[in-house]
Amino acid sequence: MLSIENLSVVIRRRGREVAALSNVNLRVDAGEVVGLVGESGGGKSMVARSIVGLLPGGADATGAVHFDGADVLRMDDAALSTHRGHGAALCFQNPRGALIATRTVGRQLTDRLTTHQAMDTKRAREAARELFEQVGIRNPARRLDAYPHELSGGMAQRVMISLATGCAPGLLIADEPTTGLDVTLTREILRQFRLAADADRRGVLLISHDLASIAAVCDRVVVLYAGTVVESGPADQVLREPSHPYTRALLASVPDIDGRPVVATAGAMPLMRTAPDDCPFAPRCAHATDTCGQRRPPTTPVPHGTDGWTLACFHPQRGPLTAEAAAADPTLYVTAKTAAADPTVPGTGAAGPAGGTLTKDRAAAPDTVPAAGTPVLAIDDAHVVYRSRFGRGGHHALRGVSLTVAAGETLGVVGESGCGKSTLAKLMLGLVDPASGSVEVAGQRYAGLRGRKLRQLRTRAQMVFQDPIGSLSPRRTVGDSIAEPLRALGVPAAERAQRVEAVLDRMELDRSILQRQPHELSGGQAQRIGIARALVGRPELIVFDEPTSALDVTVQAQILKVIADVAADSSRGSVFISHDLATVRGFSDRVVVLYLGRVVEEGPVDEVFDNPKHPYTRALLASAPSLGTGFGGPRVELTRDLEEADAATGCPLAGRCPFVTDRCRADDQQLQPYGASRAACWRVPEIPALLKGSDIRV
Amino acid sequence: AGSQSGSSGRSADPAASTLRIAVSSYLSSWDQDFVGFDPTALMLYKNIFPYLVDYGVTEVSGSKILDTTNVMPTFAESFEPSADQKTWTLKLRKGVKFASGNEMTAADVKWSKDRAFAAKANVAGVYRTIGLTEPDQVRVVDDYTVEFAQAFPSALTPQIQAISLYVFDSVEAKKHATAADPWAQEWFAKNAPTGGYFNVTKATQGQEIVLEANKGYPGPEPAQTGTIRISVVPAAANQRLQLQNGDIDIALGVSRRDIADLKNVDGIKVISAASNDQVAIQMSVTTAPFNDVNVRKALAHAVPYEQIIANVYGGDARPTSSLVPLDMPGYDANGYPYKYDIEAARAALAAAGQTSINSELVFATDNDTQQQLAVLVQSEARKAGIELKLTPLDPATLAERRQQKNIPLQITSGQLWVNDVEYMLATSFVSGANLNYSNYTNPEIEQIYEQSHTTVDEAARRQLWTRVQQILAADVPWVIICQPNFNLPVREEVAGWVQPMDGLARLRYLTTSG
Amino acid sequence: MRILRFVGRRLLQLIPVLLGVVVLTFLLVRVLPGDPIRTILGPNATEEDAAAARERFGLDQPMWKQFLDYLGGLVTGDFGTSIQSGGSVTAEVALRIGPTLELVVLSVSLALVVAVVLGIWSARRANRAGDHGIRIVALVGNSMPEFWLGLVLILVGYSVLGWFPAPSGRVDPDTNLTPITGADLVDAVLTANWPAFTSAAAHLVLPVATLAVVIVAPLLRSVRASALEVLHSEAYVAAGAHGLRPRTLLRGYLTRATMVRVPSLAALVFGSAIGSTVLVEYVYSWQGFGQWALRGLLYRDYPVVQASVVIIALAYVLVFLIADVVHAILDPRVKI
Amino acid sequence: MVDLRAAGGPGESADTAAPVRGRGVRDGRFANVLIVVGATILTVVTLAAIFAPLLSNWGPEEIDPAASLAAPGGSHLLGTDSNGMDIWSRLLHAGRLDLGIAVAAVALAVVVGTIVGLVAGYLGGWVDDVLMRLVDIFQAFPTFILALAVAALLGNGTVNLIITIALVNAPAYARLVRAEARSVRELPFVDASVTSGSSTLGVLWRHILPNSLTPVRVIAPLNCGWAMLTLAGLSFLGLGVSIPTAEWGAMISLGNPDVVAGRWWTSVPPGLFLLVCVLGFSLLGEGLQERADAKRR
Ligand SMILES: Nc1ncnc2c1ncn2[C@@H]1O[C@H](COP(=O)(O)OP(=O)(O)OP(=O)(O)O)[C@@H](O)[C@H]1O
Ligand SMILES: Nc1ncnc2c1ncn2[C@@H]1O[C@H](COP(=O)(O)OP(=O)(O)OP(=O)(O)O)[C@@H](O)[C@H]1O
Ligand SMILES: [Mg+2]
Ligand SMILES: [Mg+2]
Repeated sequence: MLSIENLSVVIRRRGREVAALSNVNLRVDAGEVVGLVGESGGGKSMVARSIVGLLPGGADATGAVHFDGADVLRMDDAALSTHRGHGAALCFQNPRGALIATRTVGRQLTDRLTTHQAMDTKRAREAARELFEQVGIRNPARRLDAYPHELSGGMAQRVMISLATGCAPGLLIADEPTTGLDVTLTREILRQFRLAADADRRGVLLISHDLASIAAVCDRVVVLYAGTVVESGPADQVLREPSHPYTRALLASVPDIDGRPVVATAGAMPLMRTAPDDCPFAPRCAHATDTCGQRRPPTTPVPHGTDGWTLACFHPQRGPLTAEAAAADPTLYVTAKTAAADPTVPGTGAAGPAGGTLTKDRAAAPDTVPAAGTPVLAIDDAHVVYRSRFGRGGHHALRGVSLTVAAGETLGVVGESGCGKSTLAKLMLGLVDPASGSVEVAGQRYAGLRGRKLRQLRTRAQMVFQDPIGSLSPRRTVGDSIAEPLRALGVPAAERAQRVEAVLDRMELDRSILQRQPHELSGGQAQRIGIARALVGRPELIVFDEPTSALDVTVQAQILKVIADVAADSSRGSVFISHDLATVRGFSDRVVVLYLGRVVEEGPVDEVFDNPKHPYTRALLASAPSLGTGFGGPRVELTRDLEEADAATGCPLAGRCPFVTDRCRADDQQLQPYGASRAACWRVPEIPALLKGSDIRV
Repeated sequence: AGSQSGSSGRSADPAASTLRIAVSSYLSSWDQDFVGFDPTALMLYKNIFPYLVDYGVTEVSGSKILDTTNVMPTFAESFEPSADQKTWTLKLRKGVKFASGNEMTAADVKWSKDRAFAAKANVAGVYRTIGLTEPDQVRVVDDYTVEFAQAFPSALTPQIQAISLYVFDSVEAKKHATAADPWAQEWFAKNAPTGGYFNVTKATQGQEIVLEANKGYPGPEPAQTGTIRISVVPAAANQRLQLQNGDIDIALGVSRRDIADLKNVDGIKVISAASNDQVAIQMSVTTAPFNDVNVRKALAHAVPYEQIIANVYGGDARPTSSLVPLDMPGYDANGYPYKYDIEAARAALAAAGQTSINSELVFATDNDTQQQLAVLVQSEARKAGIELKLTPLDPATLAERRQQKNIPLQITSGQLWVNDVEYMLATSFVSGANLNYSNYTNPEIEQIYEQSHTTVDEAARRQLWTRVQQILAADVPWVIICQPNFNLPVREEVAGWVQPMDGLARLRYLTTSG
Repeated sequence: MRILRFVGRRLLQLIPVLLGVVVLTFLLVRVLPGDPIRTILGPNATEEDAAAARERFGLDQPMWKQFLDYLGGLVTGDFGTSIQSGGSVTAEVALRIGPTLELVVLSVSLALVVAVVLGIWSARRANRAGDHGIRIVALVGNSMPEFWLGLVLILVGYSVLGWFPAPSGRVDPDTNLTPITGADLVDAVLTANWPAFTSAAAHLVLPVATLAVVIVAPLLRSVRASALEVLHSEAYVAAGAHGLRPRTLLRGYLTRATMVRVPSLAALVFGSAIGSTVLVEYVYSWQGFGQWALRGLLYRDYPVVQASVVIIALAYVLVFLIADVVHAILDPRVKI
Repeated sequence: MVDLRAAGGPGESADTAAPVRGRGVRDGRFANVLIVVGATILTVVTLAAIFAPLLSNWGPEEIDPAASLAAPGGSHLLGTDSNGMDIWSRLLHAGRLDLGIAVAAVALAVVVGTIVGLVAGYLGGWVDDVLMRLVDIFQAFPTFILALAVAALLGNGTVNLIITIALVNAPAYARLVRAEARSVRELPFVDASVTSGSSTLGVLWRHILPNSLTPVRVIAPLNCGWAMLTLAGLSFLGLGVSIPTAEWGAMISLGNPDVVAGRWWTSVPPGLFLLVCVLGFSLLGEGLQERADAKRR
């Protein structure tokens, strides 16, 4: 149905040119789900835009995009307007942003229906209701009159899908449909696409930077790197035994809940100014030879592969990418020479950290003031309420959280979006005051402290933020930002400079970076700066709040490596917050599972991951995407989306839990010890039995 | 490109004709006793209040002017003094009606005078000069006769009564009086009085007033035009445009500069007449540095009189050499021996022991002419070492500062309501006089003033006035700049204009033949 | 219902603001230099006369008593007695506010319509000659002093071309329009007086044009910018990518989303337009609120100044309230 | 090679959904043109004002006794006004006062407004409530009326006019900065600074302030233009700079009636100067605004 042939797109802007796509070939057939993967900037969206003829200004496209025989690039206005939507319909990356805020979602859908399916308004409304129902929106009739802002992220994505399918397209294109959604929701949304292919015989092009998550639903995958197709083939084969070194690096950078080590590849994807005439991955590739730097590898069938499996590499690799193999794979280490050649990321490039496996090695501990085991953080029965400005009440973000972190220990915190993770982080840093309960850092409480004392205590705990660039003041230089905690501590200028340089060295950053402004940094660099700032004042506690979720996969792996180093210091405690269970598993000692502001399970990392007690933990683990074996035990799936569950009294999970009983709805649940860990569920002992008998999977 | 509405509504019959007049502002109030001191209001009062006596008209060098020496009964039948000149008897005509249909009687006169005394403003103030201070002094003799018993005889009585003897419809007024408001102020603030030469038939706040000739006026010289529309046009340029386009017949608020231009415009004529309007700079003799007579003389020599007449007034003003107006009986050309002469100015300043002085020259904010004059004075005075800061003041601040008597120099312009030196002394040169912004006092002048009350003989009065002018020439309380001529641009069809000595147009003489 | 509650709450919030305005004007007026009493007494008045007059207007009372009296009056809608005219200020306000509101509302409406139509037109042709032209013209209009522009328009429209009636009032008096609201067009419609309607409309053209020209630029800029924002928003591109018809896109997607930001700006512009009326009314002999307030200020007519400021402040905050409500209606995201 | 613009594909015909087509690029260019033209106008006017004595052979307040309302030509390049003062010289000299007052007033307003807005926005709570109610009160005063009242109160000195215009404008800045500060306050780098142990003042000064000024930078030039118009309006009503000081608004209002008489030179040139100068500010502001918008998109 769709066949892209030799498509190249060059975007010309004053002062710069970007070769967004170079000789891309791709096809999608009816009833087939094709995954398009690769790092940010790889050109995935550009492919999607080309298909619907929506290239940005200054773009020149060559090649052809054949759709049902016609070339989209050469369509006239009329043809194009029927092609858009009816031929190929795009689901946008940020569903809420892609819905017009001032029109009800129902009308936005009926607009599509009346345009492409020639329905009258009444019929269209009826059809809209059905479509909503199809994509799994509860209470569709009511939702038709909702405005986009009234929808949760998952709901908005469902609406977006219904809008796209409402155009009755031959081809459905989904650009990162699950980015920003919770693991539990991701599976559900992806299933919708599979459904569209199977039931309606539509072609589906699924775009994602995250291979693991889309692996399950794809028939074929295409891997893009710097605007070129580096590998494409049947999904199961490409993912199991990737042949291109980039595909392998990509897969190895992603943490997996089965605990296999993450492998970091230095450098970042280059921004192409012209179509490459060599292998664009060569500078980062350990297998690269002179040929790679001289000629662009042609697209050839994989020698050992099946039909339709092609790659563009002079040095195809073989063998499965199992955990052990990956760890042992020497190809994934990078040389200093090649990293330096990378023009886009000078900081990381020049002093590029050698890639390496991430493991918990508690080696060097430079400053060992408190002995390991001393609690650096103690939170006792803390409640946090965000008061609304006028009305009574407010949002109860944390409800009775207790935990401690000892020096030398790393505590992992996991939970769905909105469960209160960031609030917990702020609580630890004294940025929010608990409504009741207490927070102690290094033996001192924030409560009651004022002025200078409070400021000094604050420097004892530091945080690394989710948004690396946003956490640096846009109008201050990097040097200013790093030195800020020292300035606050009253450290004299000379010593300040010295300590800043020391910490820069530790982050493997070049001195020249000190004079830069945040917007001149790459995400990876900015996050290193963020970590440097947190470290420079030698705090007792460092809190990482989703430090890698805004980063690209391969950069993420590099940062994780840095964090693992930092967390290994026995002099301080670390808290690592993430919605991604796999990442937490990488280097936490203990894990806390948060749900709606409560701790539902807590225990040593391996115990929690391998032998989850609480149904919620179990559900989280079950839905986490995995390229490896994944979660081994019996799976639990939650019955509803988070937004629809209510937690008035009793167990907060009662609304979504498949094992719910009346007692769960009535009684509050306290953490109780079950083996090595503790869980807030009275039915824990019964669950294995419940799981054995029935098929809980929906 | 006149608009059509301009030519409609006119006919050959003068009584049915319509005259359109533009003024700069709407009147502040209809109540002459209590409030309303703006030119528009005063002008309207003259035409809509029944004034029992008023000036006659005389012709001077081709133009008709109000004759302040001839005060004659209008609504009244007669107004005569007793032999000792202390008691004046007013006899009313019978059958004179207000718009309400009520007849004008002695009771109305009494009520109106009681009200004036109660108001303690306006009339009460001027009556003091002729020895009327208590309501009791006004007595009703019978329904058509009223006596005014003055404390002393005064030569000014006819003139003072000419500007004060207006009457309210007391029967109507009492209907609107309340215990809290015994003089029906609220009613009269909003409702025009009736019974004058014209009755107000329509008044749109801020916009337009329509006057209709009072057919029941019993006296001489009834209104010549049936309807007069008075529209409010604040911008002078706008008035000029409308006059040119024939949308108005008379523009009362056109600037001097425009008038000069309008002389040459087709369809428009400029009525011009000499006037006793005086423009002067009053120097506060109690405020430094002008408390020194030499400094006053210095400024008097530093003012470019001729240049002002030429530039500011376009040559349309008369130079004068006395503080007494040119056309006032008793004028003496030796009353002001100062000419523009920078050297003399410097010398005078030196005589005061100074080489340079600083002061402030105050004038009215919205008065272009004064502003222009001030600029010229400033520029020349600087050459003599007198540095003047120009301070335009809005009406309220000006009034306040005048009250506080702390304005060193101020430009004044205006014309005395009574064309007599005694009145001038009373208002301008005796201690505490209201227009005496110079705070000027001179014992001899005080004495002459006292003497003048009882001096009725014309020649003897002349002698007194000559002496007054000698004293003023020596003391120089004012810099007298000039006497600008009166100018009024009208459409060619307009005739009958009578030059008012008090600056308040008498509309009843006007005709239009459009 | 929600809107009503919102309006109610906002009205409550207005009370402290208005009270502040009341107090501030009361004080401001009294610290202004100048004596209102002297302006009405005439030159012959003595100190006793002045004292009597002062007593008449209650100005002899201690300040706090004056304020309480004033406040008491306000509560009953009584603004006191004008010192200049001796009449009830409330009655004068009633007379003056209509014409000015008519002028301002028409100008702002005209400016709004022009801004929305041209702004969207301009945004859709962003960076072409037409777009540039419109923006520059609007800026030039915005850069002109209103009194200057007014005079030029009179010169051209009345004097040279003779298309418009003399700038001396608001309606031809011969049409005998019965004033009801003071807004002549409205009155003409209410009394079915069509000649008056025509005349009032003809009188309105130039002043409305003057004001509109002066205020249209910021509105136009804002409409254009938000239309551009919408045009470039992912949402709009998405709608286009789904092949929706141009008409649907323009009406359902572009226009409404563009309008979202207009109300609050329109309210601001309304405020500056009220200020500009002082000048425009002068030039066009438009005896409205602005002229009245200005005169009150020049003569220190305390009750008039107080009333005019409070009324304009009230109008202003009400307009902002209306803008907020309209905004809330246009933009479902607004929490009210 | 297919140029998509030529193919009309994603280009916008007048009525199709208009996907982007090279807008961002040319957008910036026109913004630059606006900025350059605006800045040039302002530079020229400023230079003319600075070097006014060299460019004119009459003093700005010097009276030519022989030539009141003289037509342009001869010894008076642009003629004289009714006072016999040289229009050209006054025009140039007036620039000093007009620009000076406008810029100084706006600067003062920015400083005051920014301080109030910053404190209110960052501290929040009752401080915010009190300050913002005050701002509300000031804003509820109609700007021009407030200007009139303050001008009447303070009198018409240059400094007083600056204070007047600043006072009228400051509330808008307070509001603007407050809104910005409130959103900046929520950004992560502020938390980062607080956890670094910085004092409140330090956070305000180093982080909130510099990041809250973007809208101010854009509005200020527009506001300068507006300030000049306000000044002219005040002068027109006799509340501005007092005669004989050269000021465009006062010149316009002095010469205004002459236009009707065909003596255009007394009021048209100052009108044009004012217009061009305000336009200069407007263009600059519009350009900056457009740039800021483009950045935001
Ligand atoms: N409007 C544009 N103007 C200029 N360059 C662009 C534009 N859109 C994309 N590019 C460039 O084209 C290249 C490919 O971008 P594209 O958005 O297709 O990447 P992507 O794989 O979708 O990335 P992401 O995962 O971040 O969405 C990038 O290098 C980007 O810088
Ligand atoms: N400043 C605030 N005011 C009011 N409510 C807030 C505020 N900050 C957070 N919340 C609410 O508190 C809850 C917990 O928020 P928090 O940011 O801690 O969640 P999170 O687990 O970090 O989510 P995410 O994964 O999306 O970052 C959410 O429902 C959020 O809407
Ligand atoms: Mg993308
Ligand atoms: Mg968070």
